[in-house]
Amino acid sequence: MKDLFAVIMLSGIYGLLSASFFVAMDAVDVAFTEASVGAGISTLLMLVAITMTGRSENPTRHKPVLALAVVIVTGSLLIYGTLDMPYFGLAQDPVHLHVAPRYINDSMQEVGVPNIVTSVLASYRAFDTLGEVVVIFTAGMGVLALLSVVRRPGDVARDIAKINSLNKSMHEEHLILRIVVKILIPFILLFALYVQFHGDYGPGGGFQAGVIFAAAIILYAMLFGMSTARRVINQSFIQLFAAIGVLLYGSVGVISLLNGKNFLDYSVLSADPVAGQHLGILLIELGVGFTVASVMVIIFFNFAGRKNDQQNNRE
Amino acid sequence: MLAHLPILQVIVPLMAAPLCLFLTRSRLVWLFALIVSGLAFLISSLLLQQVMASGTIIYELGGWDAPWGIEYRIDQLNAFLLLIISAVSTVVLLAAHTSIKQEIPADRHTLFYILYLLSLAGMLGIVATGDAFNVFVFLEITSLSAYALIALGKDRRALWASYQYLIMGTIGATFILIGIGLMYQMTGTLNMYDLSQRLPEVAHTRTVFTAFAFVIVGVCLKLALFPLHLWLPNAYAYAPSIVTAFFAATATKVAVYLLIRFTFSVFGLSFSFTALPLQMLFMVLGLLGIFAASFAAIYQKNVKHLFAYSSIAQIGYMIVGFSVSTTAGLMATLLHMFNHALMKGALFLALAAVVYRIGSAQLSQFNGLGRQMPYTMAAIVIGGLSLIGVPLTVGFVSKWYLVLATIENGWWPVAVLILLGSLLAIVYVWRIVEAAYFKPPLAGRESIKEAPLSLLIPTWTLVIANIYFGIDTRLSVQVAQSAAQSLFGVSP
Amino acid sequence: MLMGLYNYWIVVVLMMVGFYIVIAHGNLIKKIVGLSIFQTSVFIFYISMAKVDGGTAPILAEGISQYSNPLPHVLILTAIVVGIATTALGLALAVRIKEAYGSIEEEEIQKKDNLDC
Amino acid sequence: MSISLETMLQLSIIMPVLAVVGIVATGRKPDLREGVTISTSLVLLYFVIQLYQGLKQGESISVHWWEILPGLQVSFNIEPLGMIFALIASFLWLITTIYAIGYMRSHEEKNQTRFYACFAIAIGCVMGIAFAANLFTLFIFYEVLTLSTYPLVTHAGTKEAKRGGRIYLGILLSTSIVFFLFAIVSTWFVAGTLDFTPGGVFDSSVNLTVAGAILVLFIFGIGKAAIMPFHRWLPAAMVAPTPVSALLHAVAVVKAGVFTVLKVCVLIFGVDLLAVLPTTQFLLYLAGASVLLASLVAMRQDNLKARLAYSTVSQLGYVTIGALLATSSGVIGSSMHIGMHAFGKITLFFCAGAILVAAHKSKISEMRGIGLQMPITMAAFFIASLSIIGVPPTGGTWSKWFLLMGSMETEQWTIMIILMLSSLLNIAYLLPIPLRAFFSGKETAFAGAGIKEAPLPSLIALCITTVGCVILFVYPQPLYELATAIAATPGLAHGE
Amino acid sequence: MDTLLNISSALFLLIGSFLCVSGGVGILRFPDFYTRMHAVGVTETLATAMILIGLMLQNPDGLVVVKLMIILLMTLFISPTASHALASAAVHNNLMPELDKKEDNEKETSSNP
Repeated sequence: MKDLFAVIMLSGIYGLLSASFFVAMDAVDVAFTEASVGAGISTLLMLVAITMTGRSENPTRHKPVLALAVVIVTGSLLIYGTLDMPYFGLAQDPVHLHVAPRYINDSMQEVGVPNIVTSVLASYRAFDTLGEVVVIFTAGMGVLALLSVVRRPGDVARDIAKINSLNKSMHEEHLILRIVVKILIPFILLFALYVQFHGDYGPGGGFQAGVIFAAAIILYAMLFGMSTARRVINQSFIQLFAAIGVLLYGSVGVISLLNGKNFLDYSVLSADPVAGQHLGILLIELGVGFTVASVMVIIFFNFAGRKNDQQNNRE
Repeated sequence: MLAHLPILQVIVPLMAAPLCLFLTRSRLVWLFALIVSGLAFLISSLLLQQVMASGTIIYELGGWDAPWGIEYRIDQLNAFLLLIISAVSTVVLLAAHTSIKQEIPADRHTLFYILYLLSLAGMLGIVATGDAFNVFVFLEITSLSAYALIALGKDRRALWASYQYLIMGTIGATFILIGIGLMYQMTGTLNMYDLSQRLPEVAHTRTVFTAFAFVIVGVCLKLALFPLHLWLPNAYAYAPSIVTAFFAATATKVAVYLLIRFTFSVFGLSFSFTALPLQMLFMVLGLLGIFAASFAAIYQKNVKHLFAYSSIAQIGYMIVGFSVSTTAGLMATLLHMFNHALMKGALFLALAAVVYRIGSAQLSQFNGLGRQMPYTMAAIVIGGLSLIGVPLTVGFVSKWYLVLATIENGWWPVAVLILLGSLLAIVYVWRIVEAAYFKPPLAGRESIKEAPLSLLIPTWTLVIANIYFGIDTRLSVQVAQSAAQSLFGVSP
Repeated sequence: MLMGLYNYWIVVVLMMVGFYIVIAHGNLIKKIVGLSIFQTSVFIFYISMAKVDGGTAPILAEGISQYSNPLPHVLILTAIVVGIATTALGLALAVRIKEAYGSIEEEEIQKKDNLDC
Repeated sequence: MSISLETMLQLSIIMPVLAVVGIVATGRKPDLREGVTISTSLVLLYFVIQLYQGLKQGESISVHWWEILPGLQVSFNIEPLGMIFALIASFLWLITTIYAIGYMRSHEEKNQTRFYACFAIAIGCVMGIAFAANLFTLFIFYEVLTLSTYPLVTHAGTKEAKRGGRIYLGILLSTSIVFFLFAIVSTWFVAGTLDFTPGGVFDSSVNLTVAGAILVLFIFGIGKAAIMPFHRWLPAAMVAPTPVSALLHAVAVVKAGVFTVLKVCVLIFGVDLLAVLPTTQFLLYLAGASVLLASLVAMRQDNLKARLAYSTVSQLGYVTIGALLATSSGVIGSSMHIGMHAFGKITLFFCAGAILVAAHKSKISEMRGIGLQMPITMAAFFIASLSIIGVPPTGGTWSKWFLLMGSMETEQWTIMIILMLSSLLNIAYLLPIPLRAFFSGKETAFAGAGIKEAPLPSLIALCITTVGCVILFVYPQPLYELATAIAATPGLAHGE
Repeated sequence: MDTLLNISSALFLLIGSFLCVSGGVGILRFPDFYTRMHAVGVTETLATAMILIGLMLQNPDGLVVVKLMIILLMTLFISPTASHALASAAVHNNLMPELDKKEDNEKETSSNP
């Protein structure tokens, strides 16, 4: 597979297949995320990356025997490990007997959210999700640190000039796409909000919503050009928005701290503990949604911005 | 507020990172980061006092009890590590403002501080948490911010070093994830304490054996133990000096902590040392690490490379101490973690001062620095002496306990090898001393003057700490002793 | 016996494929693709651990008694996000390396490095 | 004054180090700086004499500073062996400072402040070693001594100075880390304590092979005692200016090494355990070999300072032999030899320095007939070499006497032969220099033209130490009493 | 009543799956890019529509039908645009369809014997 474009397309398909595999294994939330993140965003980012780093891969001359050996050794150790594993799908595996039953049986009384995954994600192991939001935030900051282009004062003027010239040429070329996208984007945003607030009852939640929201913006940026997109979504605001998401999540925890309970204990948020859990989950899902959406947008804008910068330097 | 110290320890730097985005000028961000790090240091010292007074502190997050929710379990070992990390980070931050002016473009300064605080929060999170999966999440936070920080280096090779570190680090983290998954599959729980209760029943199964192997290999990759250390020298050499100073003194220590936590607290002493021939394996790898890395350090042209290789050698010492697997051996490792953090912190900060003035860390540029930058070179000499293990320095204390532990265990040939290892340290430290004090300054270098005070003060605080804790070892020895005994289940 | 562990062997094969790509191939982008395959296979391992025969998705609904285990799903949600974060950072690095070295092949970068130092 | 002896003991260690601050502060004005050094050395000498009086009245003075590691304190106490070493060191520090003033001024040496500062630190460490109550404290000051003398050895800052310094530090640090530290840790592990206890610290049940191995580690570990395989640092340190080599040979470094060997043998092993250890015999022959070989090499050296260096290596062998003979007279002989050799060798070095400053000659072959121009120096040289050889009018005789008695008591005939033979060799490489200087033929008359005597302060120092050699013969009682006091410790019940 | 619904939904599902299969075979068998894209186009629009209608008929009441209706509407919007984008991208990268080549070389052979 010398052509990287094909490799990336296949990895996208692989992501989608694994998403469908997750659906078959009753992991609907994970399937949703894998589809939107694994198949969607990662393929998109890789495509943007190869536009800058070239599509072809020169052939490897030597046959890496050592690598094969290491892989076979690790593989055989893993196979050796699987021999004593509990069989697939049996109800009385230790996994289902120890911690899980409480989640399944009591989460309705304690947290009051039908989707157990969201209740575990947002309440029982809320700290993990905080860690995860921070991981996303770190990735955003990392990409910013690596790829952000110095915004010289003249840029804004150059953007406006570009919009008029670019608009005409882009217009006829992507006429149909632009029209359809103009119709579609509101629905995508609406769907993102639906996913955001539907997390309690069905598959969904902050991550998926954030990614879909970002997908809408990225679609707009791709079709209407980076300069218009940058004027619509102001870069520094998006960075603050990412920070606000993390801070929102953290402040929910701090509030419960101030009210005497442990960190991230929502029962304190309102009179009745279960209602408190609802409110808490809603707020942190919102925080997660903010951060994920803005970080995905930051990452895409920086990648694409870097490409424009390279072109300007070349002109 | 005192009851919430364990979580505040991690949350304060974690929440501070996004807040930095709201501040505009980089000096303001620096002050803010410094205050936050100082606060973290204050919290960790309070925590240490609490732990030494009242034993292990347990803190349930979200109010859910242990195996269901995530809990923080702080005992002497954690508190000791928390103290080291936050102390070193505060001192390194002191020097950050002036040093990054030279090495990082101006518009990236705020991002530097954000990533720095995130990696600090990540490390504190790894050390404080009592939940296996939480370790993986915070490990990722630290590693991601580490990749980005290293890539901020001026030299283009920093990018390549950071990329290699990313690949090796992600493989390591995924190995740990596989290990945790296998453990979860056999026991059904993710909480470390709960795991240690439930693992013995299934300890004989092959899956738990594989889980143990994967976790150990994953941690050793993060630890840069001898065969898996290839990413460390380049990553430390080409990263900005402040980043190297911070990571050299803390990152590897956190990985050693993980190794100790998994082998002693999670898998239990009996399982860890019978399942794999861990004792022999680590002893051999440790010694190999000491000699190979020290030899490599002798032939380095770049001083940062030199000290990076010497870090790998020092990690070899810790692993040999660990392989002795007696209370004394573990105490020697914990002590060496503390001492090595001080040593390397001081040395790399002094290097940051040199790079600030000369712009490069090549040994050939060091000629005649003895007279031009007397205080910086004095700091490097004292740091080097404590690396060798001369009395009245902190290195001597850990060398003393290391040799004592190996002799007590009857491994006197290992003790001899350890001492021979520190001979090699003399050679590569003296290469620097001779270059600095005996060779005349290079042609265009006459006008070099001493490093600015803002770099000298942090360097010298660590140097004085190097000497002070070499003399008054009550704090480090006492805490290390009680931590080692509590891990061995011996009532202190 | 065979059918019980069939799932995990597939996961192991996928893992090793991803691992091989990361080690053997020199192209930086291909390494990242290999890394993401390696991580996705770990996710499949966790999820296949959580499945219970006859159980449905862990969303409480009346009339359904048997649910799959929700905990691995939560872990994998986090792991996916971590995977994408690493991929994004890896790609950013690859782009910067292309700008700095002019190529994203390991041998060429290594050659240019040896020239430098 | 009412200062208690304990504070005096502490002050004697801290004071030289404080003097460093004074020296550095007055770095600009040489006279003031020299004044500070001399005054501190005078006060130090006064303290040491007071402590000596205290010891004579039988008071036991000991001080604990603080506990570095659980079970290991930094503590000091006064005992006879330490007292000898402290007396010599403090007295000779005064003399060497006087000499250095003359030498440094006339030789216009640069960065003299660093010289005096490091010198003061070295003396502080020597005091620390002398009064150390346990092996741990001794090891600390032993290492600091090595490090503080390194800038002195590489004073000139030239390429040879660097190479000399590299050998100097390489050997001293590596032997001390690999062998000495290893020995200390194993003693701490086997015996459980590191305190110097008369009669030895090992209980009788210790198995001999381990104790023997530890003894070998100690002897090799103490690189400063310049035993044969690890002696090369001494000639390599000749690159330093003469007052430094005087310090190295007679006052501090070498004496510290030999003093440690003696202290370890007497107070860690205890003489009776020493006698029965399997490795003592082998080490005795090793010391004997180093005595003989060093003297042979000394004969061939044309450079005066190199010759004196090798002679020091052989003289140190004497003390080690005395220690390892494991009899009371052996111990007395070696402890007295420390004193005798100190005075003799320092005078020789002063003369070498004076010749270098006045006549700018360092080769022995060029020194024919120099006695006519520099009568006092060469006379001093003659008396001092007599003391080294061990001829009656000088103090050296006593120590040789007791060493011979010791070797006879333990029927170590080979050692006795070695001692006699090496005295002969001493004569061979020392006496020709003064003789040729005074009674050489006429052909050297023109060579000495224009050479006048060495500068006055050097001359004064020279004469004092020469007189010292003679006094030690006439009135050796204080040294002898201290030496017997060491020997009288219970371990040596069967001695005389 | 529900048997009729079952039969019709089964019927629709069968047709939808048949179209999918034919689309799949089409991709493998067709010679060049554009014809393959046509095969994909078929499955994209028609097959999914059929399957969705079949699903709707499974349980005609309730929220599910509305959701399926929205999905149907979306696919009808998105898939033609997608195939259009694909085609225009192919043309943009000057990948000429197979057909014209055959006529051209006949013209060439006839114009210059």
